Amino acid sequence: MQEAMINKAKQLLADGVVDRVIGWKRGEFAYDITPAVFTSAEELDESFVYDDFTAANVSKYLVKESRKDGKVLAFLKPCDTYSFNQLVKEHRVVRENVYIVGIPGGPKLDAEKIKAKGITGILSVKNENYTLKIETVYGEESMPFYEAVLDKCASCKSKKHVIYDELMGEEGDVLDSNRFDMVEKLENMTAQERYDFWREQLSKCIRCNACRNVCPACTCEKCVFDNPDSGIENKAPADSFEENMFHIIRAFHVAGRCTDCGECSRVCPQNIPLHLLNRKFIKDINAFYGEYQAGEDAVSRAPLNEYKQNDCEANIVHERGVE
Amino acid sequence: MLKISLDKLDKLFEAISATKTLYIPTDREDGAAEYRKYESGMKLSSALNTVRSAKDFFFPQTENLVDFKMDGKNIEVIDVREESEDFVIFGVRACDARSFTILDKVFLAEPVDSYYKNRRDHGTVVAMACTRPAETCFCGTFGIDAAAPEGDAACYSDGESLFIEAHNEKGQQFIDSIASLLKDGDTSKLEEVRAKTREILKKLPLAKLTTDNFGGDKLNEYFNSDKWGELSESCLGCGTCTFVCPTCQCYDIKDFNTGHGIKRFRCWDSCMYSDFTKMAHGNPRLTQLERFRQRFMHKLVYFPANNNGEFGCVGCGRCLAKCPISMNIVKVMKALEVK
Amino acid sequence: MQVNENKEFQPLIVAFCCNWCSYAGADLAGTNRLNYPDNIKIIRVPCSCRVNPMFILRAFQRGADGVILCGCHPGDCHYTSGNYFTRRRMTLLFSMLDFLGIERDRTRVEWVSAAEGAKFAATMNEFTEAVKKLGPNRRLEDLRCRKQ
Amino acid sequence: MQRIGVFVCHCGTNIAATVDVKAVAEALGREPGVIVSQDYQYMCSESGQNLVKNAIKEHKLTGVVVCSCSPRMHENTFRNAAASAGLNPYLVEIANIREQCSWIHKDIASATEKAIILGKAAVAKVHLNAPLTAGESPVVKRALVIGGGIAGIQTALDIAEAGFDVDIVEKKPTIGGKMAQIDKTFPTLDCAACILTPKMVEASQNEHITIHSYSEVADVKGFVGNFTVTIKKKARFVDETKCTGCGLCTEKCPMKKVPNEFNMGFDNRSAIYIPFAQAVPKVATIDPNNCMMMKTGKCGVCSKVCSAGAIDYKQEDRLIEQQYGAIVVATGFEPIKLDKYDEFAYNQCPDVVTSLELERLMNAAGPNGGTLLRPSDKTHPHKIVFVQCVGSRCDDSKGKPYCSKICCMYTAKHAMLIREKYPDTEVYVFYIDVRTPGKNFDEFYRRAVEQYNVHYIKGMVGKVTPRSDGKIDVQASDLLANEQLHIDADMVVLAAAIEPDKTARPLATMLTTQMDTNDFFTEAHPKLRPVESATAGIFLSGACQGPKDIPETVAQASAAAAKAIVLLVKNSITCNPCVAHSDELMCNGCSSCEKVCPYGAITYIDKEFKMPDRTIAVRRVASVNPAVCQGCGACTVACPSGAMDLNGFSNSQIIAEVDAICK
Repeated sequence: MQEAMINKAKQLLADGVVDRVIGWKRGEFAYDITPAVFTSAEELDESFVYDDFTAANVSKYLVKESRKDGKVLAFLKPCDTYSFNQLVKEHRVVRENVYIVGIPGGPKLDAEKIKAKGITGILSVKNENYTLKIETVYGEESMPFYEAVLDKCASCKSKKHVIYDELMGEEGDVLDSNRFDMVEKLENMTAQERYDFWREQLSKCIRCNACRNVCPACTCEKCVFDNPDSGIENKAPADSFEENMFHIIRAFHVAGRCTDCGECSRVCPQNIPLHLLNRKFIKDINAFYGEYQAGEDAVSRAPLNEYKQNDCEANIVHERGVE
Repeated sequence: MLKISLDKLDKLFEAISATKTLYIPTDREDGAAEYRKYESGMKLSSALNTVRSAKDFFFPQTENLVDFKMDGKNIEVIDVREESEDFVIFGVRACDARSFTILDKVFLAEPVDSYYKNRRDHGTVVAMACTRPAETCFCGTFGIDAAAPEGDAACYSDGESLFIEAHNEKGQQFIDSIASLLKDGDTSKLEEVRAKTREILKKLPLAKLTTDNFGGDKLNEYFNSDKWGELSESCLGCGTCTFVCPTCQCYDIKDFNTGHGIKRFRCWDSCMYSDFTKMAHGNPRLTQLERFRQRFMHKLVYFPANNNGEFGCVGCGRCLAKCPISMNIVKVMKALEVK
Repeated sequence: MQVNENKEFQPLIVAFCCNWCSYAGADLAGTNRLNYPDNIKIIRVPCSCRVNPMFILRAFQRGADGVILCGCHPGDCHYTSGNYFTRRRMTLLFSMLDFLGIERDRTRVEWVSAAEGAKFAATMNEFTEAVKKLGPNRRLEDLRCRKQ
Repeated sequence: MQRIGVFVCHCGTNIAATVDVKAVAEALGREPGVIVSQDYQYMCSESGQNLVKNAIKEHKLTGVVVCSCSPRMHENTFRNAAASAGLNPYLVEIANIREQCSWIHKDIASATEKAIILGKAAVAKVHLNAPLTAGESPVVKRALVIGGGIAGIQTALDIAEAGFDVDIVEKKPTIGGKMAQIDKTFPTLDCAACILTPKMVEASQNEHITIHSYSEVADVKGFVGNFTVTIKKKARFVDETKCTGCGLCTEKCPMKKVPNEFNMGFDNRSAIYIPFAQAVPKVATIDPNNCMMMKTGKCGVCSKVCSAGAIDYKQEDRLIEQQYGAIVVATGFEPIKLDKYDEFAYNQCPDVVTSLELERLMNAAGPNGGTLLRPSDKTHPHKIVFVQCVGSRCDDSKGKPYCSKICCMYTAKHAMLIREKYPDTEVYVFYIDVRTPGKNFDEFYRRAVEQYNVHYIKGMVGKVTPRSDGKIDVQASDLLANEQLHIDADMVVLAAAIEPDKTARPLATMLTTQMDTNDFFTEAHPKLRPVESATAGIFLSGACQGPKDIPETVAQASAAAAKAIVLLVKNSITCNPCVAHSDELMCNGCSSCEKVCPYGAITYIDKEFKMPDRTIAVRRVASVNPAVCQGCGACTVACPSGAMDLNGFSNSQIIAEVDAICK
């Protein structure tokens, strides 16, 4: 796939269809891949990579990239196309300045999961028939591929590209995913258990803002948490309240807009399952207002920007589930 | 050297915690390690390192500086400083142990930061030698020997026993306090383990990385490098690298209005943030490129320029593992390097 | 939040009331001398849709034990549709607070018209009792704001 | 530095009896920024206002907090006072310590404590108030009257008289409303049609009045001075402009078995019909549910006989859009349905009728040409029982809790008219109370009792049972004599309660006006603003606001007209400056705010900006039209970045209030 993508990019550059290419660049190790912009065939040959570790969603970079002169080629995985579509809907990207090539997605791998197996000193990782052969300074190791898959890929919602100019490989389908299982599990706990669960998780937060800054729905010119005039500006989780507030408000601000790309949890240095907050909103929206997946199209109204006269009342929360 | 059998670690921890608050790295449910206050039954993590560094003990993420109590039109200033309790941080790796030397240069230089000093005076750092360094480790680049860590005291494991030696008076006091549990031991096997560790260190992918081409005199070579644009292009501007870093020391001072007063506190700042060093006149670093450059120039050029050549990095590798887009000081050094 | 060993727990409750219906309903309750507890402190907003979730969190941070939001009945909004948006926003917000283990009875939305002084008073009596039962808000308070 | 003045009102004893006003003034005087804090007997009085004005001048105040009654009561009073003393009126905040404090609490200590907290919240808010200047918005010099009964007609005539164009929208094919169906009026017993129809004609002939009959209001947008209303002109299948009202079509129409609504179904009309002789507009209407041509495509008689060529079977509903400066609601009333009153046998016995049905039975244009006959066998009734308060003053779910107000008088009228015309007919009236407040009303009632010997019996009718011999057994109790009665009546007349027209509720939603629990429109103030709704530019006329008789209705109709005229004579009106505004530097241009704006007040523009990173960028940003924005604040919450804020109720102001309350 990587070869084909490099060739595609070279050709589009050569034909003058695009001026730049946004993709992924090889790092020091097998897994430390950085999103990057390429402008020449040489650069592409030298370091363009697309493999089991190229998980980063590059759609958010297009907010800036699409405002520059010329056209940029973006390789988007199915999940990335949802994010991009949502950005189109919210007028955050200039659609005409982006040439989208849809590429097959994951499942992508999580280096942290390999390390969690006690495998360290990783020199290279090879996927041989869904067994990972890992070369380390301490010798050869192996583990099943699926045990190292990123959480976000393990509960993939769709293999379908919802927006593209060109597609490489075959079009997939929206999947019947298990993505709400964990949300449901939490819903079935008691309030005290849920409280304890989230306190344990959110107390780990170091407010590095990685979740927010990677989120393709968080593209505000100035975030309320950085704005001293907003009344909730907050640089550090100085009290457990602030840990809660940051994540509640952030989830609320992306409610109905979150494309469930899973980047927030992927990048969290403290492994907080932040996507569960977003999924909770998605699940609620589906249950209360009908099935809705942000990013699926670029025209429909976001659930919080519309209403029905017979919407359920807020006390539905009081009436269901476990207290 | 004095030693204690590894299967008696519990007893050791009980003994330390009987007189002082003890912090040890333990494994969290999600597999990551973090320092926690020792309680009976807690197990020492076997992980190479914690997600958050040990700097938190001396320079916590948030810290109250002073309170202002307000009642109507009256304001009363309350000094909230209290003498810190004595505490021991056990199991600090060589990289983090060195980080305190770097932080000391910032906080203990005149004017002395009394909040930091208070904690530093009362804390004893018991380091732990590494035996299984990872690919992200490059402490050797900064002259740190992972098999012989600094700190007030250091521990070494040969697989059976834990050897302990003091590096200074504070370390000696620590050892004296647990002397009844220790006995003299043979270090021949330990030397074998250390030699093996040093072999591994040499084989690490970043073993050849040097600081030869960086230092306080390299301002002109690197400040205007055309590489910064490319390097900072994908930076998200989050604070992960700075917050997991054991040597990042920038902080912001803020006022929190409690409704009945003001709590003036400081909290970690990050040069990656758009409001970093923002002043009344505005912000001196308006672009992510400038802020990104600040971080690496600080560690590789400005810090050595002001601190006798000491670099502001200890090669712990946390930023290599944790950066959401895998941009880090190693990539920067390799890209910038002018030989 | 006030706790006195001799007295029962007196919750602090913030009520956001829309200017056109619920605030007028509260006024009517007053005009008709319908008692409700002094725990309730009303903040006037033009429409229930003006209430940002951050106001509600702010109240909890600062020691409120309950927050109630009152607006015109659905269909009767002075601004046509404001309360419909309120309903969706608050449903989701409350569900999220519940998901985080915050006691669900600390938050409520009620529709009270300008003519429903009696309903206003009854609602406030009832809500105060419900919050009293829960005791002080501990899960969503900011310790720094607690009164010394 | 703020210089805030606090003024605490005693409101006589209304506040001072429960709140220690001196303690409140003292406590608030200690708040940061407060430099003067005073209390006074009646702050709204002239001398109270002078106190405020003088303090503003003397202390150079930058903000004023008045702790008094509800801001809904006197906010404007104090704003005006501030303005006259040179302080921007929007630098005034009210702490409601009467309706929301002194009147609901009994314990002085806790009420005082609460008043202080409410005062502190107002002080905290006023610290952040910004001076606001109201903009102006033009007034469209045209009024809409919804409903063409006597209320709507009178309102329209008065507005037209003042020289403004006015449109009447009437859902029925003719204007006239309920009054057109009434036979005689109380207490003068003059003929309703004789006084109504000239007004109908006057309306139709007035050059300023346009009548949209057989039409409904489909949509209302906009705001005071500038409403855009969509009117649905229902297809009547007759070209109004061509029809001469000759009535030939109604004579020739073969389908003549349609119950005649105007005569309450006591006789029939044709499928193409003119409701009554004096209808305005006098234009035929085809009832498509009964027209052979419409149902089967076979017939077309009316089309053939119409020399004017006015019949158009293909006519469709038509939407017209019109701008108005003011809207008057005159949607009137309906008698309630009596389906739930089995005890009165209304559904079982044709000789049990409602009062409105009796009007038609007695009317010269009615089914029997003015002779009162039993509907069942067309015989002359010798004993008639009237039952009062059917569905009025009910505490159960069947009826209405209120008094329908007009029944006592019209029943006296009916009784009197019957006794006058048919002296051999005995009339009994069962009542709970007889209510006759009104000019010449009690005299009128006494005439019925004394002069016409109507049998008024205080008591309830328990059961009405039709008997096989055609008589109706009325079982009742006489409360004064304390005995059970059985009357074998020939007819029973039920004074059914009246309720607002069913179309009023959806209309209120479109107009964003409030209704009470009975669906009567709520006036802006029950005493001082009885003909205005709380929504600016919407006025109330007639029984849509509450039960009324004809003179009251006409009086209110003229009052509503006067209020509408007051608005229409202005070239522009002052806008509410408490509107939303967007901080362009923070705006993402995401369109969330626009999606939730009910007024379409938000548009987007592409604008060039110097960005924080020194680049120049063209960004899409929201822009609020302050003349269109009504200040609900929906956009402020939809905006994730907080770029959108609301004047007068800003994020920081509300947060300051929250903080002060939770302190």
